[in-house]
Amino acid sequence: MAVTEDPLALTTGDAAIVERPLGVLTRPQGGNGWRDWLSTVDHKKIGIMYGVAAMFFFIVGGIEALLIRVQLAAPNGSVLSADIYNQVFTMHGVTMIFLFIMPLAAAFANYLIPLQIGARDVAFPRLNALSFWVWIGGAIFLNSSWIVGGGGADCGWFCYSPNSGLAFSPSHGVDFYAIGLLITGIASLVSSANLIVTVLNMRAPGMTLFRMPVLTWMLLVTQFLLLFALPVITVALFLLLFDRLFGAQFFNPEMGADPLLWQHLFWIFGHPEVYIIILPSFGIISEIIPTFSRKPIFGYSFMVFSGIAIGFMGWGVWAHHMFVSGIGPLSVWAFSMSTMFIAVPTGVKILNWLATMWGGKLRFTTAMLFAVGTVAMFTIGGLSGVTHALAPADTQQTDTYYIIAHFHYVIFGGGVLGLMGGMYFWWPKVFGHMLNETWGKLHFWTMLIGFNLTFGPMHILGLQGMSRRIDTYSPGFGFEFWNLVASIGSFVIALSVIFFFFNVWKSRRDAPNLPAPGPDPWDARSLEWMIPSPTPEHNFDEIPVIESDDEWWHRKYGYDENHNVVRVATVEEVAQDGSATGVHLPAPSFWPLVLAAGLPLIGYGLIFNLWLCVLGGLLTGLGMYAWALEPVDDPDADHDHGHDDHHDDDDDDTEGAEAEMADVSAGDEEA
Amino acid sequence: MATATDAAVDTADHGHDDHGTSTGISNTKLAMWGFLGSECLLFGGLISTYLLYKTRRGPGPENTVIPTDVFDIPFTSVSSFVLLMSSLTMVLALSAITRGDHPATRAWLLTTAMLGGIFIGGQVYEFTSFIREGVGYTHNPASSAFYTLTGFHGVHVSLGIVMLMSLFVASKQGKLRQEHSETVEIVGLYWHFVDVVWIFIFTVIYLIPVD
Amino acid sequence: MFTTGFKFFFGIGVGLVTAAMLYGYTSGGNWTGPVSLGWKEGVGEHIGYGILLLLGVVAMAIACTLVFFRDADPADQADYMGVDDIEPTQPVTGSFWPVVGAFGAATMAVGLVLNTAVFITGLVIVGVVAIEWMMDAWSDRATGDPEANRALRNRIMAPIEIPAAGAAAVAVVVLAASRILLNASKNGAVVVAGVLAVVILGIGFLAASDKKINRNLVAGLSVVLGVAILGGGVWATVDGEREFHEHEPHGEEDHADDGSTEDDHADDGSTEADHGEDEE
Amino acid sequence: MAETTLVEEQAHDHPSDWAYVKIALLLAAITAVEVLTYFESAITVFENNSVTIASLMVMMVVKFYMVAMYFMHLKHDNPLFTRLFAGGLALAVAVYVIALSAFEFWA
Repeated sequence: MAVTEDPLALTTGDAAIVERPLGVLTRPQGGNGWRDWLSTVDHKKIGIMYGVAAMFFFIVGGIEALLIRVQLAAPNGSVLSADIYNQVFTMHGVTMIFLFIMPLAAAFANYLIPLQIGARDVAFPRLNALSFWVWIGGAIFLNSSWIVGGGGADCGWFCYSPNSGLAFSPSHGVDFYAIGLLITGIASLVSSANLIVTVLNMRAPGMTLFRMPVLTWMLLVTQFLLLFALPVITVALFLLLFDRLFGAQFFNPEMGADPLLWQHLFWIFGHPEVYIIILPSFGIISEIIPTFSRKPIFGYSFMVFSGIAIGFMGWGVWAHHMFVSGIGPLSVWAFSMSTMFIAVPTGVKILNWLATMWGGKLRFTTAMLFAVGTVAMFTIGGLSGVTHALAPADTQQTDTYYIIAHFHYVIFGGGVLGLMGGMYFWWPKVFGHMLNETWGKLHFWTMLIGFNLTFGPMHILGLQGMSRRIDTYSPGFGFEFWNLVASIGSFVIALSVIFFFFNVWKSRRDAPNLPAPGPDPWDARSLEWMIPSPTPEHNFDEIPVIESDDEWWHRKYGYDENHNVVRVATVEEVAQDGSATGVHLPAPSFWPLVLAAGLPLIGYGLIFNLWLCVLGGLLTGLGMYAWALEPVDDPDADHDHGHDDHHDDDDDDTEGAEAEMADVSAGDEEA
Repeated sequence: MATATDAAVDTADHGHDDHGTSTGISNTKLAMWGFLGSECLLFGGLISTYLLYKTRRGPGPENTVIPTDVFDIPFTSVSSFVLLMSSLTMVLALSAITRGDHPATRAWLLTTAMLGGIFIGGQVYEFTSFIREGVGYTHNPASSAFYTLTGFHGVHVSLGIVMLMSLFVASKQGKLRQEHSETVEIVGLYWHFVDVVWIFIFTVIYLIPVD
Repeated sequence: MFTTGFKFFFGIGVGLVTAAMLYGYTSGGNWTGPVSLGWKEGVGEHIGYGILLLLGVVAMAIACTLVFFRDADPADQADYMGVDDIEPTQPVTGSFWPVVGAFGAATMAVGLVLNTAVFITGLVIVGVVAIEWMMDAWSDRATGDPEANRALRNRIMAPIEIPAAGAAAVAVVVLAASRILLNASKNGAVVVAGVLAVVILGIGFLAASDKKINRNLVAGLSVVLGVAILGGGVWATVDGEREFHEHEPHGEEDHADDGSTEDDHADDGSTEADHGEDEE
Repeated sequence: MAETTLVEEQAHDHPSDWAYVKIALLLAAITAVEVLTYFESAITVFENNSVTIASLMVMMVVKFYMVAMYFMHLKHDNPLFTRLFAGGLALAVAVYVIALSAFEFWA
């Protein structure tokens, strides 16, 4: 939004005298400077910030993974002490799940949901900003335990009691784990409510639920899972925290408590969490595969309903993580059955992707390679998962590397590969230039090979009996060779990630010399491709009226009398040019950031000094009330324009806006 | 908990879409109901924890007293009655503001907040007397679970009171106009939810006899 | 460049941080502790050190904010307008803060003699007065426009004042009510809570009914109720809690006791001994 | 704003103040009966534990239902709200009942 000519929020005075009486405290006015990133409520900027932060934590978690693999490359490894090793693998898991995959999926959700349903923004733009800032506060808090907490959490990512108790984990690591996850949980909860309302309420005219792209559907299911699963982990984390901080007796068997309670609460959350991780990736490849097969998705409604079915059934299988914990034969039987059933909708999805590709004109772009890779790798992970549903087999596999192999095939093979594909697919939409395909393919193949080298051998190691979470092993058990292979593989993955970042840098550098990608570089099918790349701030010039699923495709293509697909319009004819005026956008605000800043302070206060809680609480309260008292729409933004619906977008004049802002501040300083 | 207030204070956000919503219902209300659905799982977890632990006594003489030993049912009944009546006054506040009757709105908001205050005062009394009677927070799983569950509920009520008082002040300053009745409704939904949770707790935790 | 406001706050900040260091050292720390923010341990008394340090940092942050953002800085404004100083827009009269501040100071003094709680109450009052007074003084001359000044002040202070006032009002009710209940007998508490609720409900119904005659009645009743709760609370605090009996350690299953049954089993208890027991 | 007018329209369907008072009186009456179960001697049927528990659960559900339907307006509001809330509630009951069953809580 442009900086308005009238800088003053308070209109009663003589403008010449009361030049910007509030500098930083005045409402931010938009543009592209640092203030605007801190105060933005634009779902696209927030999505980008989620993505950047997630990739940062991918590196952090990746370094932790490499440390693990270096330690285990050879018998009697001595790179890490047993204690540090415990911290590293715990933080690797926590970082990758809560600080990498979930926020990266959130990046896609934030950026794409409004575009795919034809909306200008999410339902609550300021709450959206709040989610991001709370999440990043929690993420920083969680990792700050390395510095101020005497080391990371050391209880494994699921932090079973009694390992999580003060007796076995006396450092502050577990406190940071609990509070950090509570804070990120608040972020995800707010975000899920926001996105659910967005999908239900903000759809363009004609965009019925069953015309929504599969990605939007999968993200919607994910948000429902988050909405209902997070309170469960919240309870568990509070109980753990009260045990540790205030001496409560929730998990202390000596006092008559039952440590299994933690396992139940954790996995009631934990299993839906698996689908929270995997469903966005399923959605992404459900967009990529039809596009590059030049066919509509096979069995759209089966796709959607199997996603919903996974969402429901995901609630009934949690105890398969606990077959060896002594939950009794009846429970084992019931959960074993339900676990086998959940393979059905997943299988439906895999068959549908294959059927979509069947007979299609396949184009193997990098995005498509990642999508196909996802299907293949996830199938392997899914099959090894079915072997866990068989309780007797699971009894043998529990706590071995076989489990590690399985869930990495699911989470990395199914989740991360899909998200990577999504990056290549939507990169031009977000940044206005393509990622280099050659480097992209190099990235894909090194990642795929590295991934299989790392995690394939772990199946064998697990069946040989190598137990997980051990910091080293003795020679002579037959573990040496495959561990070495896995460690080499992990560095191949690292190399592939370097290729990716190099590609990002190179593509950006080369972009000015290449033709612009235009609105629709892939000849794709959903609404986001009908608007310019990068997306203008107001998204759609005019909200499209939707008449069918794959609306954008049908605007480009029709059928001749022989029912052959024919092109009826060029992209230029039907795409929007992003030149709208008169679009009304929500005003930016600093208060979400202020509110979010209070939460980590409360966290530090709980651990170190309760006075900090007071300060954090005040900051949070101030943020909340200032937010509530601040009108959603900046009254002054409209000052000159007289009516509400004026245009304040400014892709072309952001530079002008920045210059203007610079002027204002320079003026302040010189005066 | 933060989210409850956010949802409530963010009510103004609903005015964004000039073309109305796809389902024809308010964004804020939808978000609030989603949040309340989510809260069911929060309180469900705490209640289940208590149910699991309600008769778990610790070893040693000082750890054996559990909350059910010292329940003061007559007092808790009065507390329940107070909270129930506050739900009535809350709904009357909403009814008043939809009519545009601001003095009545303020009267009901304040009454609701005061009844909430009496409820919390009663909870402070209950906790204090239980502790005096030997049920310490750290004594056994039953007491930890009891204080955590009812404490969470109490924190919810307290946040609700602060929201009610804020509405009261806003109304006093003339900022809570008739067209903002939805804000009152949202806070009301939260308040009734807290009441509904207490209806559950009162029956399942207090009244069902332990044997 | 460095405005008066900056110098003022930065000075306070430096003073407070120095005080924190000294305090951390003199209350039993070593030399490295206070300087490294307690990293290497060795800070004496943590809470005091923490508070002083926190306040110092906050003051410095305010100072920096002033320099970087020049929010409504009268000096800047004056420069901009080419005048020496911006006059306060209204005479600084009619402020209650000095009186309230004096009351707070007196409370502190009394508290020093009587007890800590009273002292802290005084400290809080003085703190509130300091903040409000400073904000008023600043906003009075922030710009040349009284209306704008008021809006400025409210924009910053309303988000703090509204919830604080609401929370304080409720805290008073909760505290007072719980003291009264703790002072009453077991059955008395039930009656007191019930009566209070019914009275509040009744006043609510009276106040909400549209008969104008009720106004004075309602106001009168509210005042009586307020005084009763507050006065009762103070009296109950001074008078103390009723005596509680520790429940005897659990020997065998026993449930649904309502207090009077306790004494019947008193003999199989063991910790009962160290508590005075007589209520009847 | 579309929602506001909608709320106003719906307001006409809402029960009157007097209806709310009647509902509250009924709720208070049910609460009174609930409390009576505690004083077992007051009503002889409540000497039987399973009868007591069954009737307590029924009364609780009735109270819960009435507050949700009338005070929270679910009866007069968009069914989507009911579905969302009931979804969370049903999920909570199902999941936690299963979890407690795994602890053999009901045995």
